[in-house]
Amino acid sequence: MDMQRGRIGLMAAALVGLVVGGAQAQVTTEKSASILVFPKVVSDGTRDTVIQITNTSNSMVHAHCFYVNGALTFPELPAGPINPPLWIEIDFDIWLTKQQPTHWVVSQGRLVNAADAPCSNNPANYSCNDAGIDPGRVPPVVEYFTGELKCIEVDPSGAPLSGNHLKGEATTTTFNVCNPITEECVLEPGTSCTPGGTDCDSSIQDVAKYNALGVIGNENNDGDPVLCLGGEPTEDCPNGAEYDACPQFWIANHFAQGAPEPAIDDDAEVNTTWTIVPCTQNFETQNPERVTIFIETWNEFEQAFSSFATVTCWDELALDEINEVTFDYQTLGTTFAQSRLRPSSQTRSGFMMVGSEAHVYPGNNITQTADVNYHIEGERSGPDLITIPFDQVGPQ
Amino acid sequence: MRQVRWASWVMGLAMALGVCGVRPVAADMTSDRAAAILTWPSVISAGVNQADILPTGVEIDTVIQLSNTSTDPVWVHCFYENANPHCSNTGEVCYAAEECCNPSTGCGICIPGWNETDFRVQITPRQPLGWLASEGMSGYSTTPDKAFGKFPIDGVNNFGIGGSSNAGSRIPPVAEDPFLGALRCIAVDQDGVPVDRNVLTGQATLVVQDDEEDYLTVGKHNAVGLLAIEGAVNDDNTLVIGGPEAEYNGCPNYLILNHFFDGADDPVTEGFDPVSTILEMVPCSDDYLRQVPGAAVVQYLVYNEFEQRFSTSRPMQCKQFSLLSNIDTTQNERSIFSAGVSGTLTGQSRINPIGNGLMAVAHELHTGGDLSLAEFNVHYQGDRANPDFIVLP
Amino acid sequence: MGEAVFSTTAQQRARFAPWIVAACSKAVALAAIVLVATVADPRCGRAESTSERSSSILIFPKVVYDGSRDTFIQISNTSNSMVHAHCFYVDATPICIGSGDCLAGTCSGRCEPQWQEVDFNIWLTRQQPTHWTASIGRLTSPNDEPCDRNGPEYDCDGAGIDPGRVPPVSGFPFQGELRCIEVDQSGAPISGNHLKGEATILSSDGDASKYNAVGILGEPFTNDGDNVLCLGGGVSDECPNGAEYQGCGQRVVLNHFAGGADNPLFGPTSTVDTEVTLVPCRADYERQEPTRIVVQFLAYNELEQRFSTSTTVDCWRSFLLGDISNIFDVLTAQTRFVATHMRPSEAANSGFVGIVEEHNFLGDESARVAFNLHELGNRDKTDLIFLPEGP
Amino acid sequence: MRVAGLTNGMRFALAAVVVLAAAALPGATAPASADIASDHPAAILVFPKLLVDTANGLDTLIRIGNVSDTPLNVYCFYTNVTPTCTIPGGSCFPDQLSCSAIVGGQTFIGGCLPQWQPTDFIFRLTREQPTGWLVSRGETVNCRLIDGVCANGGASCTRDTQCGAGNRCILAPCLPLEGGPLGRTGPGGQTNEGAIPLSPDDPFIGELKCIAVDETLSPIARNDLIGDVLIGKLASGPTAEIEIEGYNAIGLPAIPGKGNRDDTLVLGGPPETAEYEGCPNILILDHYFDGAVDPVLQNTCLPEGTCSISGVACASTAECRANRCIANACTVSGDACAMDADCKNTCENEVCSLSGTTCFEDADCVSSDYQVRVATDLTLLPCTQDYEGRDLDLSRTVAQFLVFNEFEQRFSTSRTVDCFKEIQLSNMETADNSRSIFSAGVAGTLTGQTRIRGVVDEDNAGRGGNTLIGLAEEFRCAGAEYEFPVCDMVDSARLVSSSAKNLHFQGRRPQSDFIYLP
Repeated sequence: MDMQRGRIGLMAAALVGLVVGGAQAQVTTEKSASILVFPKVVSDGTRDTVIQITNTSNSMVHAHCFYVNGALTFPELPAGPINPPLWIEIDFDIWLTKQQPTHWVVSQGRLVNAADAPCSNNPANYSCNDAGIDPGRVPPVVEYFTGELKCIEVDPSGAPLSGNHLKGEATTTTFNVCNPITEECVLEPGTSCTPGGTDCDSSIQDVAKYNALGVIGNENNDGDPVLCLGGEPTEDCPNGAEYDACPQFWIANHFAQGAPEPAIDDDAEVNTTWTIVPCTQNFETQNPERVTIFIETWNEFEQAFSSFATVTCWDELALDEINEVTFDYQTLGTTFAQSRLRPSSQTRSGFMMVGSEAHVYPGNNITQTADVNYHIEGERSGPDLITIPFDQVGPQ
Repeated sequence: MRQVRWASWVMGLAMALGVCGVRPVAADMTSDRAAAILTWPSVISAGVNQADILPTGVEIDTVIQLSNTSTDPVWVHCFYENANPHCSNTGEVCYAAEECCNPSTGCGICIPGWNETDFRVQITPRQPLGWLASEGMSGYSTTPDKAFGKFPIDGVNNFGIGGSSNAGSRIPPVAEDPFLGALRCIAVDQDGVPVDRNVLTGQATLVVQDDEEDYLTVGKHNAVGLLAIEGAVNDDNTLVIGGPEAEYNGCPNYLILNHFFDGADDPVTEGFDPVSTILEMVPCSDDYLRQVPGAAVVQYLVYNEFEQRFSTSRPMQCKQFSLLSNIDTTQNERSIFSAGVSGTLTGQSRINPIGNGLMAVAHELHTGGDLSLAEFNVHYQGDRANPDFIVLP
Repeated sequence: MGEAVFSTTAQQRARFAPWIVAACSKAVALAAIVLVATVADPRCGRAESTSERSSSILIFPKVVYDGSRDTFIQISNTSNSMVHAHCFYVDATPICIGSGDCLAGTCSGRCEPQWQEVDFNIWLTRQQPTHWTASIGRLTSPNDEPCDRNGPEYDCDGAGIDPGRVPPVSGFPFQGELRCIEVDQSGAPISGNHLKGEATILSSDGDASKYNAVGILGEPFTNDGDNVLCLGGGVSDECPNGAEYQGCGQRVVLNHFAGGADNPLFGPTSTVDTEVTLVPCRADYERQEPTRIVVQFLAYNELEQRFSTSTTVDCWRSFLLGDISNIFDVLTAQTRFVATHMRPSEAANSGFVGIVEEHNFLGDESARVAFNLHELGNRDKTDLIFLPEGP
Repeated sequence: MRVAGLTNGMRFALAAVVVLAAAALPGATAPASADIASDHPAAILVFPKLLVDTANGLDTLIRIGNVSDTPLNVYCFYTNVTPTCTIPGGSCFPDQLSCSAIVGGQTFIGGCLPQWQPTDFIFRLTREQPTGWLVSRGETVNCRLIDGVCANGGASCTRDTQCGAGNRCILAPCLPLEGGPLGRTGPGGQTNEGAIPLSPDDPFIGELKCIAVDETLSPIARNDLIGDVLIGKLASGPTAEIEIEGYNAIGLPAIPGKGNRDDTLVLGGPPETAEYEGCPNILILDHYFDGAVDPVLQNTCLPEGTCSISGVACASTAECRANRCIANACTVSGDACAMDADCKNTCENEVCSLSGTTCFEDADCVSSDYQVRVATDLTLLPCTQDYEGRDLDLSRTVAQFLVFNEFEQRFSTSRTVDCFKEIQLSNMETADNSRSIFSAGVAGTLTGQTRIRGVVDEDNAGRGGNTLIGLAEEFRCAGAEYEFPVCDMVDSARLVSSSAKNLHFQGRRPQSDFIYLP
C-alpha cells in the first residue's frame, strides 16, 4: 500500500504539470470524469434505458443530474414547425458512497426505499432491481422520452466540483412490439402487426450499450453555476477552462448506409444512426442550443463526400436523414466509410455524439443494433458553457 | 436456453486510489482516440460446421474495421493471436474438457494455446478498411461497388492521394475455425520500423446468428489503442509501453468494469431475463520473437451497491475469456460475481493486473428470450510503474 | 487491550533477555545474587498458560469415568533427555449424604463435593509418548505384546516402555482432574517445559471429544525446587524468588451457543448444551485443602448487549451454563451466539483454567465436541501449588 | 520417589544445573509470551480446514469474536483448494474416483487438478461481539428483508410463529447489527458492515484466514480476535445421526508498534522486522498409530437389547462382536449373506471369503469380528502465502516427519506441502496404509509422537520461511478386524466418532514468513 501511496504521489506530481498545461481534449469514454453525458436516453414504449453510474473514489460523491427531453411535442406525428421538440429539462441529485455503483431504469426512476429486498440465492430472488443503497430519489421520465442525461459532479453544497470520480454506461433495450406508425413489429421488419396487440414475438429483444461521455474537470473550477468547457479566460470564465474542451472532430468509422452485412448471407444490411447533443447548454434560460455540423465522409477509395446536419438541443439522426446521397452505399460504393464531423465555424457550440448500428436481417426478419462510441480528435478553442440555474448551486 | 447455447461455448476460465479532486493521468490507454498500436482483445469466429462446439446452426464471426485518420498513408504490422486451446490427446480445438474425451484415446486435457500470425497492410490517407475475421482480405476490387473482402486501391489501376495504394497488403483469414483470439496492429514505416504516428482507429463487431432458432445478435466495441509518444519511438524491435523509458503510453493500473452481477434479472424486460457478462482480456506485453505471450495474476475487487467489497484473483496468460461468475468458481451461483451472492443488481469490479498490464472488453449477454448481445469498453485508472514490452520478430 | 500490554511486555522481555540470561547465569554461581537479580526483575514473572507448548505443569481439567464415559490420557516428553513427572488425580465426585447417586441424580439427601487426591510418578525417555485409560491406568508389564501387521495384531494397549505404574482412578464413578508436574529424578520440581498432553473423553456409544492439556510454563531460572510452586505474581514469603512458573490468566473467554439455540449444522430442531469445566490453579496437596473461588461471568450477545452472573467453584466444577443462570438462554440473549468472559472474583485466592464441551442434540442423537478456552489478560497474583512433603 | 538426604538448597543447586542443561535443549526455554496460539486472542486467525458438502449433510460453522471494547474490521480470505476435475460434471470430492462423467453415453475417468483460489471479504465486528456463520451460506447485512422459509415445508416466513408449533423459520444468515433505517444498532450506535460470501464451491474444502485491519484496510496490531470451527455432519436416513468435531482457530498475534501497515505481513524472523509472532519451527502431534484398536470403546450389548456402538440388536456382547447375518446382510462387514456362516472370513479355494486375501487354511484369514480402530488425518498449511502475486513456489514446503513410538524407536519420512495438504497419516508415504510407519502394525505401539518440520528453501530467502501450521483429526472407524480403518467426515459410512485438535508448537525460526495481501 505504501508503494501505491507512493505512486499516488508521483501521479499527483505529474498531474500538477498536466493541469497547469491547461485544457486538452479529454472528453473520454474510459476514464472517470466530472461531467457525464449520456447523449441517448430513450423510454418511448418501444425502447427503455438502464443507466449505470459509479463513484470510482473512496469518498462520497454528489452529482446534480439533468434529464433533457428532446421528444417531439406530438411524438406520433412527424416533426415540423407545429410539432417542435419539447426540450424540457428536469433535474435531480444523487450521491454515491465510496466505490458505489448504482443504476436505474429511466422509465421507473429509483425511489429511496430501505425496504428493497436484496438479491438472494436462498430463497431465490434475482429480480432485485433497486437493491442497494439508493443514490437519492431519481424521478422516472415522462411516458415518451427521447433525450439526454447529464450528471455534473458537485460538492455537498451543490457547487460544481472537478472531482473526476464518475463513470457511467447506458444500456438500451428495444422491445419487439408493434410500431403504431408503421404497424410493423419493431424488431421484425416486414412483419405487420396490430398496434397494442400481442402478435409480435416477445422472445426477440435487442440490447445495445455505450459508455457515457465524460468531461474531465480541471483544478481551477470556481464552483459557480457556469461551467466552462475549454477555452481561454473570458468574462463568463474568469479562470479559463474549468473542464476540458469538447472535441473539435468526431471520427466515425461506419458502414455505408444500407451496406450489406458482411457476416450474414442473404440481403442483410446495416443502417447507422447518430445521436447528437450540443456541448453548450443553458439550463437557466432553457434556450435550446443549435449546432450546425460539417461532415466529411471518405470511402475506401479515398473519395471524399461532404454534408451538413443541424441539431437543436438533441437529435437522433439516421444517416439517410442527414443526407440521402452521401452516406448511401450506392454512392459510396464501399462497405465502410470514415466520417469526420466538426461544428461549422459559425456555430458557437461543440457537440457530443454516440452511434447506433442497426443490422437488418430480412432473411430472418430480425433487426439488431449495437451502440458505439466514436473517436475524437483535437479540441475546440471553446469555451462551451453549461449554465446551471444559480439556485441549484449552493446549499439546497 | 439461449444462454446455455452460448455458455456452452464459453471457455471456463485493489482498492481504488482515492485521489480526490485530481484529474486522471492523460497518458494512458485509449479506445476513443487514434493511436499507434491498436489491439482488438476479442476476435471470435466459428462457422456453422462447428457442431462439436457450437449448437447446430449457430455461426459467429467478427467484422474488423481499421482506419487511417491522417492525410498520409500508413503501414501497419498486424498480429493475429490464436488463443485456441487444444486437446492433449487429439490436438483438436476444445473449449470444454469433455471435448477431449474420445473413446479411442480416452480423456485428454484441454490445454490453452498461443500462436501468432502476422501480416502487413498499407492504408492510404483517411482510408477505412474492414474485413471478416473468417475471410480476411486479399486481391483488389478497384471500382465501385467494391467487392467485400478485397482491397480497393491496387496502385496499378488506381491510386490514392500522393500515389498511395494498398499494394502489398494481404490479410489472411484467422488461423483456425473455430477461432478465439485477438488482433494487434502497430503503425510502422515502409521498412517495418515502428513509427510514432497516432493515426489508427479500429472497431470490432461481433455477429452471432442462429439459423436454427432464427435469431441474430450483434455487439460492437472499439479497439484499444496505445498512443506513441512523439519522438520516443526508436527503431529497435522492442516496443516499450509505459515506464520510465516509455516509447508508448503505458497500460493502466486498474481496469474498471461496471456490470450486472451474473444471473441478475434484467429490470427492463418482463419475465425472468438473466443478464451475464463475459470479460475478455489480453496482456499488454507479448513477445512475438520468442513466441512468449504476456501473463498476469489478476486481482479482482468487486463492490456491490451496498458498498460491500469482495475480491478474488486468478492468473491468466495470453488471453482470458470467461463469464464473470466463472472467474472464482465453476459453480456460477456461488460466485461473488453472481447476483444471489452479491445481493444487488449491478456492481463495479476493479481489475488490477500483477505482472503484465491488461486490455479488456466486456460482452453483456441478455438471455431471457433470444440471446441479445451488447459490448462495451472498460474504463481505466492510473499508470503502471513497470513497463510492458512488445517484442517484434 | 490486555493483549497489547501482553505483547509489549513480551517485547520488553525479548529486549532484556540477554541481560536476564547473563544475570541469571551468574546467579547459578552466585545464588544469592541471582535471586536478587532475577527476582528484582519483574520480567522474570509472567502470566500465561498454554495448550500448545511443552510445559512443566500439565493440567487435565476434566477426567471422567462413570460407566458411560471414560477418559484416555496421552502425555509426551518433547525433549531428548529423560523426563520425570509427579502426577495427581483429584477425585471431585460429589458424595451423596443420604442414599442414591449424585451423578445419576438419585441422591435422596445432599450432594457434597469431595477433594480426594491420589498421586503417582511417571518417567518418559527421550521423545517418548505414553498413554493410559483412566479406568484401568497402566501397569508395568514387560510382557505387553506390541502391535504387528503380520499377526495381524492391532489391539496393543500397553505396548511400549511403561512410564511407571499408573493407578486407575480412585473411585467409580470418577470425575475430577489430573495434574502432572515435571520433576527431576530426586522429585524436585523443575522448569524443564518438556511435557505435553491430550485427553480424549469417550462415550460407550463411541462418541469422542478431545482437548489439549492446559500447560503451565516453568520460568527457567527462578524455580528453587521446593514443594511450594509459585505460579505467576511477584515476591512473597512463599515465593522468595517470585514466579517459578507462569501464572494462570486473568480471564477466559468462550464463544458458545446460547442455551436452547439450534446448531445450524443440524437444523432448527437441534439444541446445544454448553458444559464448562473449571479448576482453580491453586492446589494444596499437602494439607488437602480444596480451593474455593467465586467466578464472575460477563456474557455479550451478538447485539452487544451485556449480562452478568457468578458462581462458586469448589476445587473442581463442571456445569452447564444454563444451570448457572438464564442469561445464557436464547430467550434472554436473543441471539444464537454468546461470548462469555469468566474471571475469578477480586477476593479469590486463585485463578483457574478449564475446558468446554458442547453437547449437540438432534432427537435421540447426540454428539460432543471439546475446546480449550481462550485466555485473556495477566493475573498479577500468585497461585500456589503445595506438594506433599516426605520421602 | 525422592533421593533421601537432600536439603532444599542442594535440591535447588541440582535443579539449577538440570535447568541449565535443559535450557540448551530444543524447546526447553520458555517461549516469549503472546506466541502463536489457538487459546489466546490474536490479530490473525487461521482456520486450517473447512468442509462443505451440503448434499451429504456436511457443513462447517465458523465462530469468530472481537474480545475488545472497540469495533474491529476483519479482512478474511477463503482459499478454495477443492481439486478440480478435468471433466465437467465430474468432481474430485471426495476423491479422484468421483472425477468421471458420461460423455456420448460412455463413462470417462478424468484427472484431478490442484486448485488454489482465494476469495476475500471484509466485515466489521462491533465491541465484544461474537458471531458465526455456515460456510455454505455466508452471512451479510441488509438481509432482514429476505423472507425465510419454514423448516417443515419451505413456506415463506419471517417469524417462527408463522411455521407452527415446534417448527422454526429459517432466515437468511444475517450479521446482527445491520444498521440502516430498518436495522438494529448496538448500544453505542455501532453496526456491522460488510458481507461474508458463501463458499465458492459445494462440495468445498478450503482454508480461511482473517486479519485485523483498520478502516483503510491497513493491517492493525490489535490482538482482539478469537475464533473456532465446528465441522458437522448430519447423516441422512430416519435416525438422522449426527457427528461433530471442532477446533480453535490458530492465532498469530501482532507485535504492537512493529507493523508498518503495508500489505506485506512479516511473521516472525528478525525482531527488527517481525510484525507478527512467527510460526513455530516444529509442530508436534501426539496420535494413535493408524489402525490401532481403541482400548476404550467396546461394542457391548446394552440392557435394552442393542449393541452400544453399532446399534445392532443383540442378546449378548459376544453377538455385538460377531459378524452375524441379519436380514441377508452381515452386521459388521455388510456383505450379503444367507446365514451367519457366510459372515465368517474363511479360507475357500485358497482365498479368504470376505477379505479376499490368499490363504491355505481358515487360520490364515483374519477374523471378521467387530472392532473400533483409529485413523488420524493431518492438515498442513504453509505460513507464507502470496495472495497478491499467487506465487505458489513461496509456499511450497517439504515437511520432514520424525515419528517416535512408545519404545523410543524413531522413524522418519517426508512429504511436500504445496499450498494445502490434507492426508491420512498412514497414506503419508505409501498407498498401503498397513505398511506405513504411521500404522500401529509397523510402529508397534498404540500411540506415538510425530515431530513435523518444514524444510527451509534457500530459494525463498527473504520471501518465505517455509514454516507450517496445521490441524489433526482423529477418526474412530468401525469395521471387521481384517479391514484397515479408513473413514472421515466425508467418507463416514463406518465413522463412529471424530475429534479435531490443534497441534503443539516448538521453537522459532530465524527466517520470516510473509503474507502478501492484494
